[in-house]
Formats: sequence, C-alpha cells, structure tokens
Amino acid sequence: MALIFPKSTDKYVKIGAAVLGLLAAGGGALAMLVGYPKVIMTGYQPVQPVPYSHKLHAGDLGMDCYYCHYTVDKSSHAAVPPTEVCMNCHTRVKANSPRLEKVRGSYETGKPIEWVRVHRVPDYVFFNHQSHVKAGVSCISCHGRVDQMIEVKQVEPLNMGMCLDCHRNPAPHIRPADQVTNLAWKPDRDPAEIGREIIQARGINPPEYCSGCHR
Amino acid sequence: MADLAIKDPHVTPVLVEGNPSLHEVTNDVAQIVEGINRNVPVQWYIALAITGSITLLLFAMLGYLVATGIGVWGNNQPVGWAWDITNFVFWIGIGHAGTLISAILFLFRQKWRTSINRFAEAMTLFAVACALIYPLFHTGRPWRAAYWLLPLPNTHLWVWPNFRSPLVWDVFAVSTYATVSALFWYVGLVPDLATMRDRATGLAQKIYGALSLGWRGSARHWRNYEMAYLILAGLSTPLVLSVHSVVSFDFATSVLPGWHTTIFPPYFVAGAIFSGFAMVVTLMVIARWAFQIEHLVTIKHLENMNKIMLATGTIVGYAYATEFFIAWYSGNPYERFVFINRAFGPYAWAYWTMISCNVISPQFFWFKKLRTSVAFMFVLSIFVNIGMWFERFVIIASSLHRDFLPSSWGYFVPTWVDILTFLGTFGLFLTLFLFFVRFLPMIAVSEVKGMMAHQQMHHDAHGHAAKDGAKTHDASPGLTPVTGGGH
Amino acid sequence: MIQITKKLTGKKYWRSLDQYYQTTEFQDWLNKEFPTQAQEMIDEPSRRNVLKLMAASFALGGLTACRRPVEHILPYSRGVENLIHGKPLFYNTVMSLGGSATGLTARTYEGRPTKIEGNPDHPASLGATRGYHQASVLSLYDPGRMPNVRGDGKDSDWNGFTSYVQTLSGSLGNGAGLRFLSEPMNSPSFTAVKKHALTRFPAAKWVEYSPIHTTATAQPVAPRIAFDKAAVVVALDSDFLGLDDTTVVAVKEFVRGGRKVTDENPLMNRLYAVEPQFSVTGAAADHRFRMKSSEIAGFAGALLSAVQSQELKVVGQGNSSADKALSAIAKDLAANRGKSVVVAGPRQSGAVHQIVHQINQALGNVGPVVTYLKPASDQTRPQLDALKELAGEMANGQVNTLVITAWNPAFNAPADLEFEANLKKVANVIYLAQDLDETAMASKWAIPAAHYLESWGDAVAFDGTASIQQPTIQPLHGGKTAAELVAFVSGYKDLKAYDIVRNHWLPVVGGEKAWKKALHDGVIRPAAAVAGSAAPVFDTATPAPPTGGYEVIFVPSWSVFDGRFVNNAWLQETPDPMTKLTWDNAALVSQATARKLAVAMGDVIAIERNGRKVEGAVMIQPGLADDTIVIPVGYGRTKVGQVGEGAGFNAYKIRTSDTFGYGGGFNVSKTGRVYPLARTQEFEYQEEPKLVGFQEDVVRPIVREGTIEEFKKNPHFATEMVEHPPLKSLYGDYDYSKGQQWAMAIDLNACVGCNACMVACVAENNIGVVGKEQVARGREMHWIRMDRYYTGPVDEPQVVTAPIPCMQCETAPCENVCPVAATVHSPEGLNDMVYNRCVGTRYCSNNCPYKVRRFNFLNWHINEAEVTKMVYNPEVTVRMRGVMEKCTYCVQRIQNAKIDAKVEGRRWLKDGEVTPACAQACPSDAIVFGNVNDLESRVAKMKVSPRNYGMLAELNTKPRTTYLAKLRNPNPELQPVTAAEEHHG
Amino acid sequence: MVVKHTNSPALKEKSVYGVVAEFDRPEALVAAGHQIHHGLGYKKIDALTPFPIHGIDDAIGVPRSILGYIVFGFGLFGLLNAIFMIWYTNGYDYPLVIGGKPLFAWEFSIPPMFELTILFSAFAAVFGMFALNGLPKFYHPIFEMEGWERATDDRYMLVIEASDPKFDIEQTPRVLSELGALRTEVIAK
Repeated sequence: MALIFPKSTDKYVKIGAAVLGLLAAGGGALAMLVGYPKVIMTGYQPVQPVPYSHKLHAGDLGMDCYYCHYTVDKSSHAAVPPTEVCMNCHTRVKANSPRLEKVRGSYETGKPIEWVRVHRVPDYVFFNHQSHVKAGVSCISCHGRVDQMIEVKQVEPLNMGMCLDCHRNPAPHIRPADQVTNLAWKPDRDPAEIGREIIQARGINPPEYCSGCHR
Repeated sequence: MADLAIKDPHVTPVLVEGNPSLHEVTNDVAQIVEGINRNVPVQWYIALAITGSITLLLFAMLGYLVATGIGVWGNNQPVGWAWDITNFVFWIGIGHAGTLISAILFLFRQKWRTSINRFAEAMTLFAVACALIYPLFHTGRPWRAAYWLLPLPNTHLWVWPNFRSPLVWDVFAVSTYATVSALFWYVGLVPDLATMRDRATGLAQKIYGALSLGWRGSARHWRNYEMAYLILAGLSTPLVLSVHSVVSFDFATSVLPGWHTTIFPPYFVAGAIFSGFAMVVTLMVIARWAFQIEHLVTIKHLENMNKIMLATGTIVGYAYATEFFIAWYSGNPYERFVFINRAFGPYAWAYWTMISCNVISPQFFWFKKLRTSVAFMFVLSIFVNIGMWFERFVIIASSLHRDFLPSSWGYFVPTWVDILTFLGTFGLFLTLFLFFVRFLPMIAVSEVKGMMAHQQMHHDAHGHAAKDGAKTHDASPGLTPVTGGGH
Repeated sequence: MIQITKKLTGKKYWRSLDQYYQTTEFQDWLNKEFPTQAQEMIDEPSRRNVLKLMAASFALGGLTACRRPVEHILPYSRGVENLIHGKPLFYNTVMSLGGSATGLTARTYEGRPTKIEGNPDHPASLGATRGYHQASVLSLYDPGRMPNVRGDGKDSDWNGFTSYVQTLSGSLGNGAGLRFLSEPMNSPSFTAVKKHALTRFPAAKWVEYSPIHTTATAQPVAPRIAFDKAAVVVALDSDFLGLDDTTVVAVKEFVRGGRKVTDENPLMNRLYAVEPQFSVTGAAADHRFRMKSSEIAGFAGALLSAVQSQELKVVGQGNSSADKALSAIAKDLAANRGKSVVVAGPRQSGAVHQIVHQINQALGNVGPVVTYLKPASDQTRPQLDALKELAGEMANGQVNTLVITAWNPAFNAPADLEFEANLKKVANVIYLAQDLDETAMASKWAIPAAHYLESWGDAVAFDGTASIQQPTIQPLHGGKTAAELVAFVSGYKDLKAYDIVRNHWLPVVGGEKAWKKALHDGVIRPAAAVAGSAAPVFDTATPAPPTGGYEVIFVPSWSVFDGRFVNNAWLQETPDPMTKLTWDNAALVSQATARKLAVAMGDVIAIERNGRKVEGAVMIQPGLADDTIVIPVGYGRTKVGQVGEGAGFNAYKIRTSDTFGYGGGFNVSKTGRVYPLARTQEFEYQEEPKLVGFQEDVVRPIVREGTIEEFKKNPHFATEMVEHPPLKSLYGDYDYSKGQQWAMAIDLNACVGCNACMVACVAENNIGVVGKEQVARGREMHWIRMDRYYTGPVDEPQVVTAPIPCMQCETAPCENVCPVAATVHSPEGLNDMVYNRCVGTRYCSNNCPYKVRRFNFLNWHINEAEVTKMVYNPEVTVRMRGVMEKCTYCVQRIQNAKIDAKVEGRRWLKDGEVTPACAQACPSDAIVFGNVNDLESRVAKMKVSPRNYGMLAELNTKPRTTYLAKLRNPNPELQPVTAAEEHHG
Repeated sequence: MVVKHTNSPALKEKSVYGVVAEFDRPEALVAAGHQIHHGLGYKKIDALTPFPIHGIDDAIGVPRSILGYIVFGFGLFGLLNAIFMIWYTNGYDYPLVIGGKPLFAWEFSIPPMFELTILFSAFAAVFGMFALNGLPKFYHPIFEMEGWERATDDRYMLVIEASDPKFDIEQTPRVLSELGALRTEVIAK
C-alpha cells in the first residue's frame, strides 16, 4: 500500500525535536534571567522637572541627607523637602539661575514642584524609614551611592526577597548611628563585625513575620 | 468486585453478539468515524450547535465572575463554599469510572470492560476537565491562584505553597490524575489509531498516522505495550482511589462538624464509582443506540455496570447510616446537631432527595428484569447522577450553614450565575464528547478483537479447561490474547 | 434568611438603584420572589464596572508591570508647622449630641481627621466613646453634605446671602417677627452670641428643641446619678446604660461600681429593670420585668408607698411579674439605704420623676448617690411648649423671619405641629443645613453647616467642665457654625467662629498660655459650678400621655440617633445591639402581640392615630411589653444623600406632642405586604433549634453565665461547663513562653453590648460597608461582631452579649488549610492575615469555628466618593475584592508602638502602650489587651481569673482571646432562671 | 518496490528488508513462528498482529520487557523529589509557623509524596514504552507491503529479516509458505 510518510520523515522529526528541546531550554534560561528581580526591577531613572544633582549637593558639596530629607529619622516617610528648603540657600546661591526657574516659581506661587517618584514599594508594604535609620541601616542599602548620581536611579530591586535577606542577616547593613548618611563610609575592619556588635548592644531584632510589614 | 467475574467457564458470556468476524468488528467501529467523515448526519451538527452554545455560556459566566467577583455567586458567610466545590467534587467523582474500568477491572480480569473502557476513559477526561474549572475559578483572585498554588518561583520572592493544606494536596492529586488518565487513554488508543491510519486516506490518514506514531503491532511493541499497560493499570488503581480520598480530605481534615469524619475517604471513593458508572450508563445507552453498536456494547455490559451501581450505591447508603450512628455515638453535641439538621433542618429537602436517589433507587437493580431494561436503567442512572450531586451539596452546604456559633448561622441560595455556570460545564462536557465520537474510535477495537479471539479459543477448547475461571487462561494452549484477558 | 430570596428595598450603599425605582420592570419585579431576579437586579450595574474592577484589582494586586506608571511626589511648597509627613497629629476637641458634650481626641494624618477617640481627661468621656462619636468622622466626609449656600431654591453663595441679610436686617426692627430655633444649648460662647442677638432684637424669641429627650434635656433639672455608689439600681423605663444619654459616664460608673467581679472580691451590684422595650439596660439587668410605659407611673407609686411603709408589705396593683416582685425590690432598696437608686427614663413624665425623686429621698439616696444639676441650657420652660408656641405663631403669621440652627425640624418636629407646612407661612427662613434635607427644601435660605471637626466651638459637660471644639481641617464646603450664623444675622458681620470662641474664653481662662493649655488638654479647669437645688422642680404641668389601645414608644435609634446619621454608612450597617437589624428600623412587638396581630417578621403593618398613619415592617422581639410597639425614630428620610434614602419608615409622622415619649390609643392593621429586613444574626438562642422529637435539648456553652452565688460556691463553674478529653497535638506544641505574646480578655460581665467596639473597628481598619442586600446575604465585613443571645423563658427572657473578634488561635485551623500560606502565625502569637498573598479560596473561613473571617465578595470600595476615601486610615491596607480579611488585634498600632519603643531603645512595650480600637472605645472597659508574658499586665491578671474561659477551647484551638464568664446577681427572694442553671438542669 | 513470487530473484539480497508471510489465524502464526525459530533456528523474526498474541514471544524468542525496572527507578525518583521539594520549600527556604505545626513532617507530606511517585512512574511507563519500541517511527519498509492495512485489522504477519544469517531470498519464502502462510512477499529496504 502507499506510503503515508516518506523515508526522510523520521530524520526531520528527530531534528525538530532536538531544536524544540534547545529552544525550550534556552527560553527557560532566558526567562529566569530576565525574571530575576535584580534585572527587571532596577534601572528606573526618570527625568526630574528640576535638574537637581544629588552628586553636586550630597557628594561634592557634602550636604548631609538629613538636611533635605529631614523627616527620615522621625517618620515612616522620608520627606521630599518643601521648596522652602531649596530656597534657604538659593535665595543667595545661584539666586537667578534659569535652571532654578521652577523652584522659584513654586516658592512664589506656592504650587508644589512635581518631582517624579523613583523608589516605590507596593501599597500593601509598610516600610518605615525611621525605624531603619534609627537602627543604623544606611541609605546606601536601598538607594545606592546617591551621592554619586547626577540623576537619581533605582539600583536595588526593592523586592521582598531583598527585604528578607537583610532582615534575616542584618549585620552587614548595620552601622554606627553617625555613619548612616555617610555613603562613602569605609570602616577599617569588617563592617559585618561592627554590625554584629551594634546588634548585640542595641538588641536589634528585625521582624521576619508577615505583619511586620503587611497590615 | 471479584464476584462480578464470570462464574462458569463453560458458559462463555455473550460479550459480542451476532458472532461477527474480526474485520466486521473493525468496520463497525471505524465506520462510525469514517462514515461521519464522508457525510456527517445533521443531528451531529445540531447537537454540537446546542452543546457548543452552552459551552460559550460557561465562558461568559466565568468571564463575568472573574470581572465582578465571587459575589455574583450565592456564596456567603458562613457558606464559603457552595455550588463551586459541589460541582468540582461532582465532576471529579464522575471522572472515576473511566480509570476504574481501565485499571481495576483490568486487574480483576473483567473481559467485559473492553467494549466500554475507551468510552469511559474519554468520559473521565472530559469530566476531569470540567472539574478542574472550579478549583481555579472559585478563588477570589484566580489570576494569582493559577500559579501560587503550584510550587513555582515568583519574581518578588519565592514564597511557596503550604503543604499542610489539603487544597495543595488536591492540586497534586487532581493534576496527577488528569495527566495519568490522559496517558492511559492515549496508550490504549495507539493501536486503534494505527488501524484507522491503515484504513483512512488523504489528510485523515496523515493525522491518524502522526497520532499513531508509526505503530506496527510488532511482537516487540506488544510486549512493552502490555507491560506498560499493566503498570499503568497497577499505578492507576491506587491513584483512582487516592484522588477522591484526597478530595475528601478537604473536608475530613477540617474542624467542621459534618466534615471532620474518618469515614470520608472510603465513602467518597464508593460514591465516586457510583456516580461514574451512572454517567457511563447514561451516555452509553444513548451512544450505542445512536451508532447502532448494540452488538458490541451488549445488555451484558450494561447489566454489569448496573450491578456495580447497586453495590456501590448500597455502600454509600451504609456510609450515610454510619455517619448518623457515629454522630450519635460520639456524644458530641455539635456533631449530633449537624446530622439532625441535615435530615430535618432547612436543607432537609436536599438530604431526602439524596437519600431517595442514591440509596433507594439503586435497590431496584436487584431485579434482573429492571437492570436489563435499557429504558429503566437510563432513567435510574440519571436519578443517581442527581442524587450524587445532592450528596456533595448536602455535605458542603448543610455542614457549613449551621456550625458552632448560632450567631453566624445562615442559608445559601444559588444565583442565576451559579446555575448557568453549572449548566455550562455540561455543555463543555458534551461538546468534548461529540468531538470524541466524531473523530476517534469509541471502542477499543484491538482489545475487543483480542477478547473475541480468546473466546474463539474457548470454544475450540470446548471448555476442557479447569473449573476455575481464572485458571482457564493458563490452561488453554498458549494462544490466549492478553489485553482484556490478563496473563 | 428568607429575606435573601426576597425583594430588598432601601438604598443599596455600594451602588445606586435610582434607575430601577421608575421602571415598570422593577414594579413587576417587586412581586416576584426568585433569587435569580434579585441577583439580576443587584448585578446589573456592576457590569458597567467591569473594566474599572479589573484595573483596580490588578493595581491593588501589585502586579509588577515592566513599564512603571509615572508617579509624582508633591511636597509642600512651604513647610507646615509641627507636621511630620506620615506621623499622625492628635487634636483634642468636643462633640455635642442630644444636649450633652463628650470630649474627644481626633487623629489626623496630613490634616485629615481619620479616627476619633475619647479624651481620658474629659469627665463625660473618660477615654471612651459611643458609636456616634466614632462614626462622626465619616459624616464629615459625607458626599451628601450641603455643598454650597442655597437661596430661594437656587444655588447661591455667601455673598448672595450677605446682601440678602443686609436688606433683611433693615426690616427686622426690634425683632418682633424674628425667631431663633436651636438645639439645646450647651455652648457658652453660643449662649453669649444668643444674648447679643436677643439684646439686639429685644422682641425676638429663642426656642430650643431636640427630638430626642435625654436625661440632660428631658426635665428642667438634670439628675446626676453616681452609679458607682449604688449597690442596688432600679431602672424604670430607663436606658441609662444605653441611649438615655449620649455620653458613657453611666456605663463607666455602673461597671466600675459593681460588675468587675474578681474572686478576691466577689461583690456585685444589682440592677432591676422595669421597661416596655428591651434596652441594653434590660439586658444587663439581674432582674428584668416588662411593663407598658403607661403602667410605670403606677408601679413607681406603689414602690414609693412600699419604701415609705415601714413593713414593706405593699404589693403592686397590677399582676404583672414586676408587681409580684415589688415588695422584694422594695426590701432590697430599703436594705441599701443611701447606697441604692431608683431612676426613671426621660420618656417618663415629670410626675414619675417626681415620685422617683421621693423614693430616693425616702431611701436617703439623694445626696450620696443622686444630686441634681443645672442643665447647660438656660431655657426653663419645657421644650415642647416653646416649640408649640412657635408653631402657633408661624401658623398665624406672627413670624416673618426664622433662623433655624436646630437639626431638620421639618422632619422631626411633632406631627401635630405641622412644622413643614408652617415653615411655608414664614417669609424668611434661614436654615443651617447639614445636607439638603426636608427643612432645607422648605427654607428660603439654606447655609451649609460646619462639621464639629472643621470649626471652632465649645461645649460644657454635665459637670460644668467646658471644652473647646478645635477644628482639625478647613471647612470642606465653607460651612458656618450656628454661632457664626446667628452672629451674622444679628449684625455682627465678619465675626468668625474662632473669634467668637476665643473672645469668650480668653478672659475666662486668663491669658494666651491658659488658652493654649485649654486647647491642648481639651478641658478647661476648674469647671463652672452647676449644682442645682436639693429640692428639684420637675415638669409636672405637662399631662401624662394618652393610654389605651396599642401603646407606641418612640426611642432613639442606635444607628441614626434622631435621624441625623441616616447618611452615615458605618452606623447604618452596625446592627442594633438588641434586634441586630441593619439599614432599617422596624415596629418591634412581643410574640403575644404579634400573635394577636397575626403578623410575622417582616409583615408591614399600618399604625394610625387621629388620622396620622405610617406603615412599617414588624419585627418580633422577645421580652417586650405586650400591646406595645417600640419604634426607633429617625428613619424614612425623604430628602437625603445616597446612603440613607429609603431606609426604614418615618415614625415622626405619628409622633405628636402629646405622645412625644410614648402614648396609647394607636390602631394597628395589617397591610398584607412584606418588607424584608436585613439582620446580622438570625438565631437568637444558644439552645439548639428543636428540629425533631427525639432531639435532646442542648444549650451550647458559648457565652457562659452563672449567678454570683454559683461563682462563690464554685469559681471555676464556667470552665467546668464543658468536659472534653485531654487536648493533645499530633506534633507537640509551639513554644510561646518567650517574648511579647499578645492576647485579649473580654469581661462578659462588664460588656453592655453597645457596639462602640464595632464602629471603632470599622473606623480604624478601613472596613468596607456592603449595603443591605449584602448584609441579608450574610456578607457583612465587621471584624468584631456583637453576638446577642436570649436565655430563659421566651416571654421573659434575659440577654447575654459577647463581642467576638478573631481569637488569634495558637493552633489556628484557618492557617493549616490555606494553600498559599496567606495566613500564618507571628512569633508574638498573632494570626497574621496577608492580603497581598491571599487568593481567596475561603477555606480558612470555612474552617474557622468562630466564623470571624470576612471575605471581600465584591469590591466594596468601588462606588465610594473621593471625599469619603479621605477617612481611610493610611496605616491599614484597603483590601481589594477576592481576598479574605479579619481582626488583626490592630497590628498596625502594635507595630508603630514597637517602632517608637525601639527608637527610644526599649525592647518591651509597657502595659497599655498598645490598645486596639475596640478596647480603646469600650465604655465598660470589658475588652482588655496586652502581653500575657508580662505577668503584671491587666490582661495576664484577667487570664488567671477563675471566670476566664476559652470559647470552643475544647477544639484545641488555644485561643488568645478569652472571655470572663458573665455573672448575674439575682435577688434570692425572686428565684430567677439563669442560663447556668439550665446547663445543669 | 515490491516483487511478486519467489522464482525470479530480481532482488539483490542487500537491498531487501526481509520476507513477510501472511496468516489468517493466530494459532497458525504462532505455530509457524515456533517452527521457524526453534525448528529452523532463524533469529531475526518479528510478528505483526492487530492485537497481542499470547505465546508469540516465546515462539519467536522475544525476551521479557525491561520496562518495569525503568518505571521503578523513576517512581523512586519522584518520591525523593517530592520529599525534597516539601522539605526545601516549607522547611528550609521559607520557614513559616503555620497552625503551630512543625516546618516539615512526614504526616502532612504523604499525599503529595504519593501523587508525585505515581506521576513520575506513569510518565516513565508511557514514554519508556515508546522509547523501547523505537517510536515514533513514521517510516518503515513493512508499510510498503501489499495488503498491510489488514495487519492492523484481521491478518497476522510474520517477518524474517534479511539481516538474519540463515536468511535466503529463495528458501525463506518457500519455508514460510509451507508453514501455512496465505502468501509471502519480499520487502525492499
């Protein structure tokens, strides 16, 4: 009787299967790579309405983070400063630079500057800056070397895995209170060791249970 | 079930009537498919149009549900589960007959299974497909449940399922069952697909050819094939028992009076077989009439299934009685109340529907006249289907609606969405079935032929075999076909 | 829950149904009873929301999109004084309701008040609140509030009103045609403005009126009863634990006085309640007797002669159980001379109060227990007389200008005064309107009223302690206060509320510093002297109400008070403590009366007297006086915002000035219509319903109670009510002996079932309101509910109440069954519920023996106005559709307290440093929360009380919330049937 | 290509796949196979039948299937897999206190352990079977024989492959005919 499939069919079937297998494997690997939090959740760097350079202020001029983000050790929110704070200096410094147009405008009209939010956690996560800063967790742990960024960029995934890694092993991220905002801090010995000592002394026990952050 | 084995080796039961030749058998089955291929009877299209539109209705309801919320159903506090899980258990239960026939009856060497197992297995798959809708869509956020219930990584954090939860056990049990049943079904199909391939022409031949993977029926194939089939049967037997046991754990491991019962696993399994066979009978009665295969699916087959329904139905009835006794005997007031409430409370109507359909009606099958009457068994099998649905509803709703604290007691009333969704699953079920009978051999031809050849041997050997039915195989000169007969 | 299958009228809170009320389909549909139809009706509108819903759900689900939507941060342009973004600010203020002031503390976030607590320094609050106070913050954000000034039925503005007043003031002359109608005055600064106004217009008249008579307003003298000094209390038609007063003082003192029973000190006060309705006071009573209001006077008289006659032989004339008990009660009183009290409710006539006063005098209770104070208001004549006179003057055109600062008189004035009609006869009606209500529609000018949380004011408490009403937010709709309006109309053009209040108080307190302190403390010390005469004069002139036929009793509603909270969804959904009815009022009748009328639950009856008629649904409530119909007033508003419209029926329609409190002579007829009622609790008894003959009687030992005698005999009677095998775990137990372990103890003997905890919980935890249908379907969301069970004989039952929050079981059945580990245990013993992990299988709720878990069957927040969303507590996630939620012990408060402690370098919290909303609001201090591992904590001490038992602990759930059994202190001479005895017998 | 009858050996042996003989009854097939294998000592024999014929394996010397061992191995793997998965996810990677139960315990692990064992075994059984059978194999010379369609219907084919040392393009078909084949046919590669 007539042949259903030519002789070569099986060859092609084998090749096809092999190709499919490779594609599946490759695709899976790719998905894992792309899906990896560090990859998909970082790198967000929006353009801000005012060309404010953290590198200049926090880095070169060496202003302390607290100066602008003055509620970071008092409240869950790290306040984005009122225009007032900018004007404390800029009434004299660069008083009529065109790049500060928006700032002066806001100060005169009382209309807020529309800063674009860079770092965010979902609504159901209750992150508290005060408790972290007071415990000695440096800004750098979540925000990176902001003092070297001209335009602020998200460098950490800020996902739950990241939170838990630190909550389960806080020592490497704990610093003496006076070094929290010193992003360039280079201790002479193993920072984790220092962290452990502080944890011992202060009895720091970060929550690992759900209601610690989800309410 | 060994008591269902054919008692007397001398009188071989008529499992195929009119003593057709093997070729005629092949034709009878294959031509159902091919005949349709050439000119499909208009009835088929009408049927498909009806079931198809009901299926669309199902999808519409599910879409509406996902878009709006579980609130479109009647579920409430305290009746957190109602028709959703009732339908799930109902369909899963129906999904037990197929694998049971293929596996357990195979191990018990029930030759009569060969004419109905393919059909029953198909039914199993479609029933499980319908069942699988509910565990997913009864959740408040199915788009999350879809992958959070499985041990898969997730971008935010690898939070894992809770393996203490019977629902997770369910996910494993039901998905395993679905997979294994599908494999079992396909393995059984391969030789017949080869047969179809060798009869077909053109595109059909290509398709059947591809599906049959170049099956040649070589002795080397058959040897591995039989081993695989035997192993699958051996695996499926505990599996089929485990599935409904695990489903029953959803209730048995809870603290709720009326759910927290050790009798559930066996009693659920019995109930599942009961409902499964009922559904097979319902559909088979229609199919054998519609496709004129009465000589392949004989009264004998149907009668055997009715016997099994009689047996399992009685087991189920006994379980109901035991529940009551234990509730009384436990002296636990909550336990006692739940059962009194079942029989005499707001859901008494459901309870007595269940009793009359599941316990009383199958008793008619004690009479041979009735259990061999096609019309009667058809009606009765439908009653059993209804009864078994109500069993699940009674267990779920009547236990939930009045539990420990009277302050939180309530009542459940279904909404039109509840009703149409359930109706829709029947649409899906039947649509799949229509495609099955249209494109695949609904009877395991190779097995039937094997069995016939074996009975042929029997005649030639004019029953010189030993008195024991099981031994006959070994005794007859090494020419006994195996599938459907066993070694 | 037959209601489910039936038509449910009344406003659906979470979606509008206007379009249906016109259509004919709706009318046909009314007659059908198929749930499928009902479902159609309910679901139709939400199809339009499909897309919104999907969006909402995904957004809230926190789906990480590859492309992130741009979010803006808008900082202040200039910093705000002492505002720290994300930290709450607390302001002390004061709220007046029904003529009494309650000092409150408002919690604000970024200038939004979100939560009200009691001010512990305030004598009328002592830190606790009623549901009204808790919910008042929602009324502030009510989208139905009066949005702008209305003149001559058209939208106008303040300027328009100004010019109008300018032209008007010319025509006012000496004020002969000028009248003022205000709420009962308890605001010193407003009183000052009033004086100014009346001096400016000498011929003008000022009338005070409130539709609800409270202890503070019913009589020309305000009795001050120190319940903590009374060993025996006899309440005659008095709901002093309930709504006789909107403050919580009586509850606090009554409980402190003799309900906090310990095994060292098993002393308990005794409460007799003789009443027509079934009030929470009756529920708390050790002996409760039902008696028609009209018979109270006779009973009081008999009691008087009994206590006066030395041998106490006198018995009551009637043959009710109360009359039989009379001599025993008299003996009991006589045995407690100087430390007992008889109290009559504000609905009773002055004559009754007179008698009660004489009884107290005869018993020497006046002085040690009862003193009489000057009411805050200086209006000496009975309110109704003044109002009647005003109505008369309006009718015959003597009034050409009427300034109304009282709430909605057109709706709530006695029907016989035809107030709404008479308003039309007045040329210039100026009305300070909360919303566009009946009165606003009948007025020439309607001015938006400022909410107390957004305006300056003051109020003086019963003991003369004044408090400044401090605003927490700018007026949302540019509302005015009563004082401002009156000042404005009477010619003080640009006098702001702030000036009015400050000008009045600055000299009084003496200086800026004291003023600041007054604002900070929320009270002004010393209190003004308010002592009244020892020989009080009661209003005996007003004749007693008519009798005969059916007697109707008009009571304030727990939900809407006099109707002003009809548009407040939190209160509407909070069930009545006794009837468990939501979103409606009903005509409450006893079984006997229901039989007599041949009506069942939900049957609509017509109640008629002198041609005034109203139709309303019947609800059968055990324990009411026969031939008596109890009707909560305030429902059946016709002009109201989206929440309250169509809820209940308007009892004011048949409430005339002669039947103001209660009255007989009503005719009742059946209409044949049925009106479905939505209740949160359908089963009234702990006894299992008798379904079949051979079923034995089982009383479930859930809310356990006994008598004080039983307690003395066997302090552990409660735990011994249940026998069970030793509770062993398959795996062995988890160790909770370390660290802080949170737990709660609820003293059922203190709880009066006032529901304050429920409303407080709703306010604190952003709990969704579901509306009437959904309640009827059993989908209400309250994290803490108030279970109410009747015990004893059906016609003379007693009542036990129990707040049921999550038990935070150590071996929680809910946790085991969750497939995605969305509910797990914290090392501090909390049963955490993780909304963002929940997929909503509802398995946990099924497996919860207490059924305290609540599922978001639909998106309850979908139709909430933007302004209403301002009330959300930013510390708590707003749950989306499809997830489970439940009581968390206010974990947000625990976490914040822990953070504060850590910042201070403390590991452990002090006892009382964290208080859940329910415990904080509780007027009777029944709910106590704390760390059980701190043996000094109040909760740890309660846990070791012999009365302490775990509900359903026999299931080995190891609940963290436990209960202290309820006790009754019956008079040995009157053998009562207590539930405890039924357990044994 | 197909060649009828046996007298003119047009076919070179090396281009021949083998000889197929068609029988109409299973007994005949088995008898013939038995004779060919045990009697005449042919090795490379195969039987192609529409349904399994018991006894043919011994007759033509087909060894027992080894599938069982494969399945057992995979089943065991499935079991260990399940144990590891539950321990790793619930007990190690993300420990959570749930209902006061231990992080890992065999009691609550039994159902998934069982199911995964079954699942892996089933996969092994099916795909193992196909693998052992060298399926899928869409082309096979035998398909070219005349009247193949009846090999899956009601005829029983016996094949002697050309690679068999005793194979003889003249003899073998004759032998088969003598053993009662209805007809024989030489199949090209």
